[in-house]
Amino acid sequence: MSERLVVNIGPSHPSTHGVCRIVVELDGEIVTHAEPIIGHLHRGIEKMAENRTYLQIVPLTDRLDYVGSMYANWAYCRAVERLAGIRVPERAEYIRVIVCELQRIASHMMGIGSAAADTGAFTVFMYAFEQRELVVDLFEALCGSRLTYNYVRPGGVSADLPDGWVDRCRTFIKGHPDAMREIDRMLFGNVIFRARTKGIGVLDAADAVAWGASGPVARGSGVDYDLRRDDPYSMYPRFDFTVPLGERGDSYDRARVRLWECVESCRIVEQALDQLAEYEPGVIMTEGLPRLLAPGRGDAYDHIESARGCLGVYLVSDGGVCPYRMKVRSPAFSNLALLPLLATGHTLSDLIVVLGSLDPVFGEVDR
Amino acid sequence: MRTPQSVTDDFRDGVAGFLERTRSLITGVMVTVRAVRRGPVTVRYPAEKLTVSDRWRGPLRLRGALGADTMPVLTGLPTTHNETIDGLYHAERLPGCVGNCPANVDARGQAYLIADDRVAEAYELVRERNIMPGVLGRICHHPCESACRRNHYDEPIATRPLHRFAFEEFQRVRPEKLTPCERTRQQTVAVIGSGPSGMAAAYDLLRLGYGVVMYESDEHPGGALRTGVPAYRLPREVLGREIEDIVEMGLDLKCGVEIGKDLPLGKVVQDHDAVLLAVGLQQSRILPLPGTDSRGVRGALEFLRAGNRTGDAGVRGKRVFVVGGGNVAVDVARVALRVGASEVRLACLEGEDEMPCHPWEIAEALDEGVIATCSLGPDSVVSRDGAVVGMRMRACLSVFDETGRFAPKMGDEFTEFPCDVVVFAIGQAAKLDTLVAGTGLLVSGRGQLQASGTDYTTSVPGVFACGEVITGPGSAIASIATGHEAAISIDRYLSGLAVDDDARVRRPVPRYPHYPPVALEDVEPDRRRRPQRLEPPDERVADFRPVEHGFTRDEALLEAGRCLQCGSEVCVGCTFCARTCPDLALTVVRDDTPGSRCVATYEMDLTKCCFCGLCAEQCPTNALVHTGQYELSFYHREYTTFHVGEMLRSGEGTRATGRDGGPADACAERVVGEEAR
Amino acid sequence: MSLVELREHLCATFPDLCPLFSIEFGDGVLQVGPERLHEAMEGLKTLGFDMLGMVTAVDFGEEFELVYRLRAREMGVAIIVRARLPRHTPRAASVTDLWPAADWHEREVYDLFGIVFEGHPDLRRILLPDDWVGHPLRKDYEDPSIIRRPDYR
Amino acid sequence: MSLLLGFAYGLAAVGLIAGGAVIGVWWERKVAGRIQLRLGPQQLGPAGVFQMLADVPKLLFKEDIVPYGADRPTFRYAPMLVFAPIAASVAVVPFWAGWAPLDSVVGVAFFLAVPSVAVLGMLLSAWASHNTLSTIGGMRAAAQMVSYEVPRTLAVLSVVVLAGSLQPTEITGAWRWWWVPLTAVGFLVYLIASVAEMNRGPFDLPEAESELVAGYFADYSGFRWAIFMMAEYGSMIAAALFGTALFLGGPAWFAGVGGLIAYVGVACVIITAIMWAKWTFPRMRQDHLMTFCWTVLTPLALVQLLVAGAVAVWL
Repeated sequence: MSERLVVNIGPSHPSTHGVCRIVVELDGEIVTHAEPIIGHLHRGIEKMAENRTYLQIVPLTDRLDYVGSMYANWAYCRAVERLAGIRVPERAEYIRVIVCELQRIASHMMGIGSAAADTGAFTVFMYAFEQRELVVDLFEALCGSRLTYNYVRPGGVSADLPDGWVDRCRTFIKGHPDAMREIDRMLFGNVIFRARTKGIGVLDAADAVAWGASGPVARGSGVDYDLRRDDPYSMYPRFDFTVPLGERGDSYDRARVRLWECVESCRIVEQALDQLAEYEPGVIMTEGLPRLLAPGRGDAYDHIESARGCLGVYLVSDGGVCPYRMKVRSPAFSNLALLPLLATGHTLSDLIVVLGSLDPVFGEVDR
Repeated sequence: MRTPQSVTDDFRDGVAGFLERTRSLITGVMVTVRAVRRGPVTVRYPAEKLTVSDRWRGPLRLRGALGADTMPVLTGLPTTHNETIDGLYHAERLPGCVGNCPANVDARGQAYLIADDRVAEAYELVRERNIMPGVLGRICHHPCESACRRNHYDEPIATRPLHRFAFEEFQRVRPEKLTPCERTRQQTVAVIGSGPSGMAAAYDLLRLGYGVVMYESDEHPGGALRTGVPAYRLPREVLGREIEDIVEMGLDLKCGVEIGKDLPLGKVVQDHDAVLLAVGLQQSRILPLPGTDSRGVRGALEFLRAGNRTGDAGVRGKRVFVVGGGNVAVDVARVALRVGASEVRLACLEGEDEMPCHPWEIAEALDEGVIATCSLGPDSVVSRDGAVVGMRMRACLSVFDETGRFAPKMGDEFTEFPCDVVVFAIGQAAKLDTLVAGTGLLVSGRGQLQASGTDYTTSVPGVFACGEVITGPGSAIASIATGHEAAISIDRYLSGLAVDDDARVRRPVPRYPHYPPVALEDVEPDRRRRPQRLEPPDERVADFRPVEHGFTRDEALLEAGRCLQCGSEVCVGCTFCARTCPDLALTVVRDDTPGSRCVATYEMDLTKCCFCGLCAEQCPTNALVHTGQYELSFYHREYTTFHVGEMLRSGEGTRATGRDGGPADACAERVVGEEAR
Repeated sequence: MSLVELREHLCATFPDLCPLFSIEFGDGVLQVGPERLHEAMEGLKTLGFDMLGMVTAVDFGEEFELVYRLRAREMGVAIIVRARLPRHTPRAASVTDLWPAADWHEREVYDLFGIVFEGHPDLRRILLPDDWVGHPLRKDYEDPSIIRRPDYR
Repeated sequence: MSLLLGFAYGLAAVGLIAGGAVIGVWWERKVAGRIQLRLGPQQLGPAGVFQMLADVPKLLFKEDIVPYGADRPTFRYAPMLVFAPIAASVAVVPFWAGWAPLDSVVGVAFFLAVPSVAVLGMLLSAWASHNTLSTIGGMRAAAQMVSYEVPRTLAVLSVVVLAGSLQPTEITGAWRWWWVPLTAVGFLVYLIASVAEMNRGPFDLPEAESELVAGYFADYSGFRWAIFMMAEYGSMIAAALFGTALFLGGPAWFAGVGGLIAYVGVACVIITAIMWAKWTFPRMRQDHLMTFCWTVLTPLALVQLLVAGAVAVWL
C-alpha cells in the first residue's frame, strides 16, 4: 500500500474550464478518488432573479452558460412564455432555431477545442476557435454582442436579421463541415489523441440515464435521446436531422459526438434559412406585450436541448412583475456529477481528459 | 458529408493499423502546413482595426441632454411642413403624437415649451398647424394621445388640455391685436364656409401672402364648430376669440352671405383667382323607416343647431330617443339633457365595448344620466296620430362581417321604447344643389361633390374643396388637415406649379402599435397624468357650462414635463433607462425648474453595467445610444462612472481612455456659458 | 403517450396515487405528502420514469414545496412531483437510492433551502462554502450585501 | 591561460544559449502563430523581432517570488543546476571541421552524460517548490529523462561504431554521405529521444500545462523561470547542433565559414521541425510515453546499432 497523495486541482487551473476545484487522491498517477468542489462561480442568479423583472432576468441568463448564452435565453423565455401564455411569431421561432443551432456550433467548438487543448493539441483549439469566431461574428452583427447576447426575449427576439446576414450565414454553414472534417482528421484521427481518449472514462448507457446525464455526454454512451427530436419544441419537427451516437461512452465518443452534431446543426440551419424566407420580415415580437410582464399565479417548466444537454427553467409566479422563484436545471451540473464515477481508476492526465469531454461550463453549474 | 450512424471509430489491427497510425501523424502535419499556407486570419493591429457591427453594444453615450441641447421644434411655412414631417419619418425620428395627428401638430414642441414656461411660444407653435388651439384644446379627439409613447410606461401626455392651457395663457399675455400677415401675392382666394377646414386653408393662405375672402351663410362664423359642437364643450367666446385672431391676421370674413342664393358661385369664381369650397355637411341623414314622417322625428344637426343657438330644442319634459352611437349621437343626448328632456336614451348597433364614439364621451354622458342601450338596430318609429310615441328596435347580433365590412346581422327580438322625440344621429350629407347651380362643378348621383381626395381639386380648375364635404363625417382636426393640404394645392395652382407632381411631399401616415393597458396601481403618483377636473355631473346637466376645468398653471407645467420628447435624440431625464437597468448602474435626476430645466444627474457606473443594452433599447428619445468603442481603459477606477458631460462625448474612435467628455454637469455648463455671454 | 393515457396507466397501476394526479400547463403533476414521497417515487420509477431531471424547492412561507421532475424516455412523457413540507421540520426522504442523479440536486436543495434529505449518503453544502450561515433561497434570508431593486415600475 | 580560455568559452556558450533562446522564442511564437492562423509577434520591429528584446528586461525586473513553505536555497539555485549542464554540453559541439571548444576524446559520452545532470535540478526545483503538482512534474521529468537516455545513447552509438571514435571532431571527420541513409532510423530515434529529453511537446509531460499547470517550474517567476526556458531552448539548440554534426556530417560539408553557415542552417531547420511537431501533435500520456520508449524506440535503436555494427565490421 503506497502513500496516497492528495492533489488540489483548481479552482484556478488551466484545464478546469472555469473555476472548479477538484480534490484528487492519487496513488502514484492513478486517481483513486476525485471530488469536484463547485460553487466558486455561484452568483446566486436564482436569488437575484427573484428581485428583477422578467425582462431584466434575460441578461442574467446570459451569464449562466456563457459559452452558449442563446440557450439559457431561450429556455428562460420558453418558461416565461408558457407561464404568461404568450404565442411567439413563427419568424421569431425560426430565428431562435437558427441562432441556437449556430450557438451549438459555437459552444461545441469551445468543447472540442478545449478537449483538444486538454490533451495538448493547442493548435486544434485555435482551429476550432476560428470557427467559433465566425459564429460569434454573425451574432455580433445580429445583436451587437459577442458573448452575452441578450437576444431571445419573452415574446420573440430583440432584433430582426440585419441585411445580408442570411447570406453570411449561408457562407458559414457551407464552409463549416469542411473545417469539421479537417479537425476530425487532425484530432480525432490522430494516434496520440485516440490513445489518450479511447477507453478513458467509460460511461455505460444505464449509468448515463440513472445519473441524469443528457446531451452529448449521454449520446456518447449510446443513449438515443435528444429533446429536439423526442420532445419536439419550436420548429424542430419541420427539420430533417440525425442524432449522432457513440457506442462505447468513452471520452473519445463524447467529444466526437459534438463534432458531428455541428455538422447536423449546419443542416438544420440551412433548412431553417430556406423556410424562413417565406416569412415577412419584421414580425419578430408578439404584439401587445406590456412593458412589465406580470403573469398570473402559477408555475411553468420548459426545457430545450442545449449544447450540453437538457437545459430547463422552472418559474413560479405569484402574479407580480418579478418571478417568485426561478430554478435553472442545468445539464452541466448533472453531467459534472459523473466525474468521480468516470475518472476513478484512470491517471491524472485522464482526469483532465474526462473533465474536458464532459464539457462543463461553470457559470451554468454554479449559477 | 454524411453523419455516420455511430461516431465510434478505430484503427484497424495489424500492419494496416500501423500504417493508419503513421498516416495520422502525417495528416496532422499536412493540416498544419495547409494552415500556414492559408495565412493568418487575425488583423495586423495598428494598420487594420476591428470593425464592429452597427448593433455593437459598447459603452453608451447620450446624443444630447436637456439643458445642454436645444429641443427640435417643428415649425415652418405650411408648404414645407410636410417635408419636415416626411424627413423625420424616414429618419425614424417622428414622434408618435405628431405622426398620428392628421394635421401633424407639434405636440412634442408644445410640451417642451410649456414645461420650459414659454407658454406663448407654445401657443404660437401649435397654432401654426392646429389653427385654433383654444378650440381644439377643448373638442379634439386627440389621436396624439393614443400614439403617445408614454402609453407604454403609464399614461399618455394630456396634449389636448395643454392646448387649452396654452390658449388661456396666451390670452393673458397676448398683444392687443395680432399683426396682420404681410400681403406678398396679388392673387385673392375665396373660401366658402368658415368651419375648421376653411379656416385652416384661409390661415395658411394668409401666411403665404394671399388675400383671402371668406363667405359664411350664417350670421356667425365657425361652421359646425358653432352649430354642431355644444357650448358645454366649446364656449362660444373661445371660438369667437380664435376666429377674431384670424380676422386680425387679415382674413376678409363676410358673414350672412349664402353662396348660390345671395351670390352665385360663378360670380365668386370670376372675382377670385381661386375658390375653395369648405361647406361641410349640412343635412342629417334619416333612415327610410316606417313612421319617420311623424312629428317628433328629427335630424341630429337640426336638433343640435336649435339646441346650441337658442338653448331650447323643443324637448323640455319630453322623452328623447337618440338613434346612433357616434359622437354626434352622444352630443345630441347630452344637449337633450341640458335643454330639459326628461329621459334620454341612446341606442346603437354596436356592443358596449365597440361603440364608435370616443369612450370618454360616452362615459361622461352616462355620468350625466344618459341611458345607453347597445346592440339594437332601429326597426320602425311607432307613431300615433302622426306623432311619435315610441321606437321599435330590433336586436343586432353582429355589426361587421368576417372581412370587417359594415354588414349588420339582425336578430328576431324586438323591443319597443316609449318616447316623444326620436333623433337620428346616423350620419350627415352635403347640401350642394343650390351652391353648384350654374357652374361646371360635377356632383355625383348620391349628392357628393366630385373632387380629388388627395389634391382637393374639383372638376373645375381653380375651384378646390376641402373638409367634410370631401372626406365625409370626421373629426375637426382631420378637417383642418384637409384645409392645410388644400392650401398647398391652391398655392401650387396659383404659383403655376402642377398641383400634383413628384416634388409635392405627402404627409406620411405611420402606423403605431396598439399599447396594451398598463397596470397603474403601483406607479408613483407623480409620474401619472394629471387628472382632469370635471364639473359634477348632476350640476353640469342643468346648463351649458363647460364640463372640463382645464389645468392650473402648476399642473400644466408638470404635465408638460412628463413628455418624453420622443425622437428628439435629447435625453430628458425620464429615468426609464434607470428603471430598466437590471444592474442599477444608472442614476438619473432631472431639475424641473421652469426656465432652467436640465438633466441634473446622469451617472452611468460602468463597473456595474453588463452591456445588455436594455436601457438604449427602450430609450423613448433615442438619445441613449451605444458607441462603437470597444476599448475601455481608465487611469482611475472613479473614472468608470460617466457623468453627463462624459456621456455627451462624441463616441468616435475605438477608445474611451480617461475623460474625454465635457464638464460633469450639463446644467453648470449652460449656466457658465450664459454668464460668459 | 399523452398525459391522459399516463393518468390511466398510473391509475391502473397505483390506484391510490390516482387522486393526487392532475394536469397543469401541459404537465402531469403529482401532489403527494412528504411521508409518501419515497413510495410514490418508487412507484413512478417502476412505471418507467427513468430520468430524474431536477429536484428543487420553493419557499411558500409556512411550507416548502419540493419539486421533482421525472421523465420517462420510453413513454415520452414527463411528470412533476410536488410535496409540501412544513417549514419547522423540513425533512424528506432522499431518492438517491432510486436515481443517483438526485445526489447533487438534493445537496443543492439542502444547501440553498436547508431541507434535510434522510438517507442521502453525503448531505453537505455544495454550492456555498461549508461554513456559510443560513440558506439563501429561503425568503426570510437576510444579507446586508443584497441590493434590492427599488420598487419602481 | 587555459582557465581564461575556458572562462571565455563558458561565457560564449551562455551567450549562445541565451541569444539562441531569445531568437528561438521569437521564432517559435512565429511558427506557432502561423500554424494557428495567427500572426505571432507583430508589434515591435519588423515581424515583431524586437518582442523578445522587450521580454528579457521584463523577465529581469519581474518579482522573484519564492512560495511560502518552499525550501528557499534549493528553490533558488535549482534552476542553475538545470541550466549549467546544458550550457556545458555545448562545449563539445564540433562547430568547425576538426575544431570544438572542448575537443575531448570522450566528447560523445560528455554530451550524452552531462545534460542528464539537469534532471537533478528539475527534481530539486520540483521538490523545493512545496507544491504537489510540481512534485508530480518533477517525478515525471525524472522518469522520462532517465528512460529516454537509453534510446538516445543507443542511437548515437551507431555513429560512434561507424566512426570508431568517441571524439566528435573525429566522427565528423570520418563522416561519409552514405551514413545518412544507413543511420536514418538512428537519427529519427535520436531526435525523438532528444525531444523527450528536453521536455518538449508532444512529450512535455513534466510541464503538462493542462494537467500540472507548468510542472516542476510552476512556482517560478521572473528570471528564474527564464532560466528554465533558456535551458529548454539551450537543450534544443545543443541537440540539433550535435545531431546534425554526428548524423548529417554538419561542418564536414564545406570548409570555412560556409561550412559553419550550412551547419547552423540545417540545425535551424531541425529546430523548426521540433517546434512544428510540438504545435501539431497532442501530448502523450506518461505510461504511453514509457511504453513507447521501451517497446519502440529502444528496439529500433538496437536494430540500428546492429546494422551499423555489421556495416562497420564488414568494412
